[in-house]
Amino acid sequence: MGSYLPSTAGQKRQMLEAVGVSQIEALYDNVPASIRLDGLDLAPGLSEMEVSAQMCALADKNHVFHTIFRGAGAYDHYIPAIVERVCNKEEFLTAYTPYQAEISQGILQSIFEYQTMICELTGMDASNASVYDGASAAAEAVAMCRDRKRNRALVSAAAHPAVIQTIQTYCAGADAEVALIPTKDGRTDLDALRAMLCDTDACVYLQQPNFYGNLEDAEATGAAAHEAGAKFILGIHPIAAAILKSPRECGADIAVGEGQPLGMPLAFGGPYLGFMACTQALFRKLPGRIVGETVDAADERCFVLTLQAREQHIRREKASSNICSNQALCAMRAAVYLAAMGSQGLQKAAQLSYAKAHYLAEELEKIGFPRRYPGAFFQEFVTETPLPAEQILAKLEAHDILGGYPVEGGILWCTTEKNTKAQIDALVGLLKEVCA
Amino acid sequence: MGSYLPSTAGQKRQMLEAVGVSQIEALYDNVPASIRLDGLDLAPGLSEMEVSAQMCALADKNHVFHTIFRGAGAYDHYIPAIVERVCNKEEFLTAYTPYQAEISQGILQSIFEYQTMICELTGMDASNASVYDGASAAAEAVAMCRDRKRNRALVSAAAHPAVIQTIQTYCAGADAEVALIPTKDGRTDLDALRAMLCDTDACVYLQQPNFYGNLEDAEATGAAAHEAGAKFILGIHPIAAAILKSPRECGADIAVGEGQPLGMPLAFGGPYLGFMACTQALFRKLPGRIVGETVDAADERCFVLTLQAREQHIRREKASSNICSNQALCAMRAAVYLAAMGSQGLQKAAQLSYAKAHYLAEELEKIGFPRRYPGAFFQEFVTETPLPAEQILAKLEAHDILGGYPVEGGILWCTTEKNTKAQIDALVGLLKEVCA
Amino acid sequence: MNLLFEKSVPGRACTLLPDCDVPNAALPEQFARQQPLHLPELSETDISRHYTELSKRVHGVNDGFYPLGSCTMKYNPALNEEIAALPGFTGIHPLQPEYTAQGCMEVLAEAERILCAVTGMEAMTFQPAAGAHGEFTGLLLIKAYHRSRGDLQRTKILVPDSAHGTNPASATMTGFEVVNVPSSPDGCVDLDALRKAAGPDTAGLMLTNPNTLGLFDKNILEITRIVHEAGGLNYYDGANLNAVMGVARPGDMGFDVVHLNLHKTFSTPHGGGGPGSGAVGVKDLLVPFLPNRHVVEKDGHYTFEDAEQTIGSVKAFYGNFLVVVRALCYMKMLGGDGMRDAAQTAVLNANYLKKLLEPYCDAATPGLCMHEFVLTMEHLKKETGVSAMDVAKSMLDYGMHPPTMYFPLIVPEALMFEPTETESKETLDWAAQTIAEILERAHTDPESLHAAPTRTPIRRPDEVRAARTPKLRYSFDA
Amino acid sequence: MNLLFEKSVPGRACTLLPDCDVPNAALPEQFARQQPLHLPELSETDISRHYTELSKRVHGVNDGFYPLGSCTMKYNPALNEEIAALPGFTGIHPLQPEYTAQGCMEVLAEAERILCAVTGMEAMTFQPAAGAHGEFTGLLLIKAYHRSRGDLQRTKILVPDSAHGTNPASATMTGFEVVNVPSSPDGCVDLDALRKAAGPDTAGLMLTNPNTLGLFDKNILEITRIVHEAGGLNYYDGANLNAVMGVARPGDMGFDVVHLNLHKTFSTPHGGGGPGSGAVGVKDLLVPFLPNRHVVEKDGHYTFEDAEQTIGSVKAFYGNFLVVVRALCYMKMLGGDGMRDAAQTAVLNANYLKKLLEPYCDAATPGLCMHEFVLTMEHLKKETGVSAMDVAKSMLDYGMHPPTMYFPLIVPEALMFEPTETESKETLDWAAQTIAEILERAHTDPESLHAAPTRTPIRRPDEVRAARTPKLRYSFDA
Repeated sequence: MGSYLPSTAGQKRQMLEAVGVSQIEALYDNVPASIRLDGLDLAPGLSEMEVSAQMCALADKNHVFHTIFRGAGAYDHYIPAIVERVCNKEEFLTAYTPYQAEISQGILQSIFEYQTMICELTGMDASNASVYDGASAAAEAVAMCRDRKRNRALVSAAAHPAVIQTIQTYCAGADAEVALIPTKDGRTDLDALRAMLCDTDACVYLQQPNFYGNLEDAEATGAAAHEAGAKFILGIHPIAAAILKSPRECGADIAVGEGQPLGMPLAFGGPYLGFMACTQALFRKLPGRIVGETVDAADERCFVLTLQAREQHIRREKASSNICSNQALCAMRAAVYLAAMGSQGLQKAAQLSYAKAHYLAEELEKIGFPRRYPGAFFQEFVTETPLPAEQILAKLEAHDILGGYPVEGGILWCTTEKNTKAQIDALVGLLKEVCA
Repeated sequence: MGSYLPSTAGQKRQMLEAVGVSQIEALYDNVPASIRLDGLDLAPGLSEMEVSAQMCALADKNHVFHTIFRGAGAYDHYIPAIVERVCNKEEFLTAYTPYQAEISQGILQSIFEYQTMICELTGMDASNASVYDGASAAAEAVAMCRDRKRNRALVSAAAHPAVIQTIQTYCAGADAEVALIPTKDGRTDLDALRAMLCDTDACVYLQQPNFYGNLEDAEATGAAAHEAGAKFILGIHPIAAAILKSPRECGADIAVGEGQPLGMPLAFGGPYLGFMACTQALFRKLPGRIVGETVDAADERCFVLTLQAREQHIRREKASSNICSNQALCAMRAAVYLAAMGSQGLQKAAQLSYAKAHYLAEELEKIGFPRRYPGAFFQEFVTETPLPAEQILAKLEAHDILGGYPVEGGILWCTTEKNTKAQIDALVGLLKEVCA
Repeated sequence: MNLLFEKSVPGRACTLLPDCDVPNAALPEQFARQQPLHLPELSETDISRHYTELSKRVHGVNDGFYPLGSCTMKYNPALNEEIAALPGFTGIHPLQPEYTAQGCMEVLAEAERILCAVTGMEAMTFQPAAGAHGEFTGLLLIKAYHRSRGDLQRTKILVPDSAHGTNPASATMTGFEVVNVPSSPDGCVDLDALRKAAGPDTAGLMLTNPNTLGLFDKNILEITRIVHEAGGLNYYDGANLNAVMGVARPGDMGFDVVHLNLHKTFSTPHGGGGPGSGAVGVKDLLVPFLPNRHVVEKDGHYTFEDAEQTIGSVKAFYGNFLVVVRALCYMKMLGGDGMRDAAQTAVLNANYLKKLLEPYCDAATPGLCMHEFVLTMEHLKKETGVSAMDVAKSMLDYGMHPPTMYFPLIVPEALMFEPTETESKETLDWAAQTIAEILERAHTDPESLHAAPTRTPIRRPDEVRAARTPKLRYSFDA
Repeated sequence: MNLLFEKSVPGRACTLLPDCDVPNAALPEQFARQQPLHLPELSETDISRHYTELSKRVHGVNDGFYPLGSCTMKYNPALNEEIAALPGFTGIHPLQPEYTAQGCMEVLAEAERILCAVTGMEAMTFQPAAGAHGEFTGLLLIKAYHRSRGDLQRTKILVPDSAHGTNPASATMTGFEVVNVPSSPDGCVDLDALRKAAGPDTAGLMLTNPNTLGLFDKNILEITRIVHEAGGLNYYDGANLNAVMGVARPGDMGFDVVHLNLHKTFSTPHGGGGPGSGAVGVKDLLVPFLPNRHVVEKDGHYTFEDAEQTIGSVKAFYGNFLVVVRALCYMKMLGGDGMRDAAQTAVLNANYLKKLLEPYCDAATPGLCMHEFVLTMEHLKKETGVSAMDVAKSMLDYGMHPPTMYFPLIVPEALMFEPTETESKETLDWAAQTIAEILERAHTDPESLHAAPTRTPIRRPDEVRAARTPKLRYSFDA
């Protein structure tokens, strides 16, 4: 019964008459009779009240954990209230790609501001308007580096598994090769990388911090790649980037990452945000929408979609990417988030996440959960467990805590600025109890 | 630590210098030293993240019942999604009273539309822009009727207790008398009323449906009031009004009511909405803001606050009411609600609420919960209970059902369109079990 | 633009409610409505676009500078709205069992505790829905107090002539007689006049401090002492608390009862004219008379209690609860120091803006001010014919909300500015420059000010016509 | 207007995060950032006003008519947004245990069930984030299918010349060679050309039906048969499904794989360019290759499973989940009949608008259309010098979003209108009249159209300059 149709039966009759057909079905004359439907095998429509009740019941079937110590690609960072408020504005929500610059300055300027912030975060020269998520950003970055001579991508096995899978899938599509760089002690094995690199390698992809939360020697990795004539792609965590060496400082040609921590809710995996930035030398190869500054007929500064000659609607089969719709509203969320945090705030979020992880690691060490890998880490780390991980995690779940993510040989714990000392102490107390 | 201050320390210094004082405390020279505070005995400010967590924890200490069979002045009607969406627009939220008509047409027009809808619902000629709630609306209506000769208000004892209390409080303030019209079988005793009425009575206040959900003989009550030269005020439920005789049809001089059912959440009692409408003869006595149509300097239709000569900022001690801030945003909610429902939708909400109450009453009768009062009722009714009400209600609460409101001699049940047959059947099944 | 009713199309509708799933029941004919009901018939698209269009014909705090004096149009934090929308607050029935609504009750208790600390009061009620409602409640308390002591002769309320119109109106509503107390030339209460007015018939004094000229009355302790010595009580109109919160407390100034505008001082949005919250705080002596359903804590459990000699209800239930939720968010953010900071910055902003404007026009009072100040266009009008109204209307063309016009009544051609603390120096600089330009234009091109505004959705409305031939609703017959 | 960076004031900040409550830990120097980080320093007021101002420089569906061809700018229901904001959806970690996320998984399963019924497909994946992403995924499936059969010679994808640019680009990304198939004069696929192109090297055909001229290809069954007989698979670009949902199914037309734009056909908002959802449906033969983490129901319990020969991941996790939530709301509202109604009304609206406009200009194809139609300004341009661009830009001055310009490429000076079903007759009448006036003005005052728009926040931008001297970020040095 639900409907968003303004037309009344009477108006439809008037319109049919104006069109010159007697009934609405006649508009479908071109549809072969053999495939015209009698109706769909679906329940009848419902009223808004019923749909609301059904959908709320579905939401209620999920459990929202009170406390979260799990990251592994999706992070429970604090989302300032202003982010939701701004991005809920219907003007932003219900517009499409800003093709008509004259009535789209709001979106164009917000993307230009986003691009600037991503450049600042990464230290790069140019950013696009966003791609689907961090994993597809990594895959698109690999595609940017390939040419006829260099067709293989070397990807750190310590990157997020979904990122690796996505790069593999994209490369398989393009009949390009992917080789995994093995890990050693939870980090990319630099010696192995150096041994693998050859002159048909297009790029090296490294994630910093890596999937296990460990900090990599990104500069050395980049240097190795460049020595072999390959490009260096660095995948980063955008909040960690506030205090970690920037991709620029690490020598990256392309920086990519998952923008979810910048104000996007966990939302069962999406919508998230893929950000991509690169050096001046590469910007014409960036896929997706890009906003540029120009002036209007009155010589006032304004913004437009630009460099469209790269894109599919112009180049068609010669385009290097097919992306058009992206994650514009998520990019706006990120921009509002970064504007609200400012440099100090973002550094604080990073520093708090870091300090809390180190406090947790220390406390866990004391009760028999030693760290599995040595060396520096950021907000995530793997510990061994005195009992099977599943058993431990189930106990935590019963106390409304989503514990770390079970990985081979242990648990991958994560903290953000949201995890208070009280929460951490409670977690440790509970674990102690479980394992006693 | 929290702050919404844009000024930086450096800017404050510049401004102090411009003002010509050396430190900010010097601006308070007029404040006697003896009462200047050293500081407040309060916890230090918090970050947004901490406040958010604390406030969410408070919200979590409340229980949101899955199913509600309680009304008694606050009704769980369905709120269309468009209501929240529209009324959350920051332009509406962050503006104040539309004193400057040139930049306030949005609010002025929306109030004009609201006034029109209230006139339609009540059948009256004029409505104000809202007052605080249904109870204060009733009290203000009584004040409209009083003059030197007629100083007593007769109020049905079957009205909502809070309405009666509020009328009493307002009248006590004005040194005016209130007399309660006794009830008989859950309805206002018309014979008693006729016997009470005298020529110093200003008005008769009746509620339809009354507190027990029963339908009153409003026309006869109005006729009795008028016969004695008193005004007739009818308090109505705005959704019931879609199918019940309008106040106009009942002969009312003033119609008032609690607008909460028109799109306002239960919200622990507020903000709600008091609506007031009256006949042409009385509109200059209406308290509060009123919006009127006029034209601007270019002869275009526009809207302004009008009839301000009635108001306190002009008349000061001669004003009959002091109201200025009202419930404007709630009035907008009501207008959006009524626009979304339309006449058909509102009648459906009323009819569904009515039918479900009658089904529930019938089913309850079958299991030993007979109705306490005979005759017609709307969406609420009182039943007797085979066990003490508290015992029954506690059992329902354990099943996430908020049962009816305990009143003398039984329970006051309520249904709205949200109560499905399945919910009603489950309730009845549970009660049967409890009382078995 | 068209009205909803003019956009209505017969038969158009949103599909909101399901069909009936229980046996139908027919309303007896004698109760059934015959009168037609004209509500607009619209699709959701229509409604959404209508209000989107309306939203573009409104100026809110989020749209720009809004120095509307006496209204404290400070920024409304996004967090407040997020929290007030939590189902754990919006979904609670006011009459559900107390044990299932402890969070709501704690909100009221916690807000009371903080506001008592801020005002120096003993207890607070949130039942009043707005400032004027709070005044009414406060005066009822004063009345009840005197009555309870058998002191029935106290029939007069003293009100300074600079007071908001609500003060005398509230006094009248409460059955008191209003005695106007003049201001002395410096804008403060004339102490001699006050001494003369105060006496055995004095029920109380209503005072706004800082007053509507933006001045903190330096004789405040003397004022409240005079009234107390006459046996009256002192009522503090908290409309201007934003100037002094954290700096000085009405309780310490000698006030016995105070109302606060949570929607002003405590950052909850004004909503186009409400809902507000006019919380009323009282000292010990008035506690026994508080409105009913006052939250009380016992061993960490909250209950509603009625005061012994309660004045009753001024509305149903417990007040505009969600407004209190927002205010509590704000107070938790700021804490004691933050409130003081906010007040001091509000005062600094007002003084700074006043300083910037003084070269171009006359202030009603010289020297320092509190959180607001009043300019007078009296000379300007004499010289150029340009009125305070013309200046205000010209400001509309620059995307700025004008100050309060023609108030307080004791200042001719008054413009009352309250910039609030959430405005930046940049905004104040811009505003001052803009106003200076307007004032200059008053001399060079007064006509353009008479004709202003020209860039707004409508031009100046004909208010006289509106009042003389009232059209208060859309007519379906026309 | 100024940029956030230009509004930034050193030292200004929002107070969002608490201080550290655990022992501090220092990041080893060798990992520490040295490069400065310029993020704007702003108060919440600044941010709120900035984006409020930006929001007034945007035209969304809620602001008015938006007949952007091929983009299906239908109304976005308020309920969708309310539901997608429920903490029970937004607060769920993608890697939390399945037993704690059954509601999310049921959303995916239920949406899959309904969309399979609508399209005539067997299974559906929601991993792709947009239409183009869906195309890429669909072609990967086709590729995997042929590979799994050892059929390695199939390297070509047939694409009609009226196709969206994404089709050939997607084919290239997937390692295929693109073979363009011309249209016949009636705007449909040239069957002879298709027969010639199809062969043992054909991996598949990508077709949009109705096509970008707004025509349902009457030979659709023959087309898909030709491809099947050549051993290829048929890919349905669902961009235009809104014309036929509930009326005919891609599965019944002979398609093996289809992508849907949930943000177009199923009413989820476009968000200024995303996020979307490019759900991909497949027939049995492609099920073994679906992207990983496909939801499967067993005895009322939902689990994620990887297909045997999965193509892997096209992005992390399960797709733009909250977009699927919105689409499911919409589908539950409409039900089967409602979807058919929506499609039929969309087609009716397009035909009606076309009929109203035909007296004033040339349609690219005569007669009936589906949900969209294309006008050509070729004659107008020859006669008056006024281009499709000029006409489009003139529409901006009337608060109307222009149609898609210069697409499809096979029509010179094309303007492609898609009014959608959520527009009323009143709006269509108004739009037609407005466009008629513009077209008339093209003859009487062509200059005014070249100069348009004039009432928008900016005038026509210099796009050449933007591309020649790219300024892609704000420069802090400037």
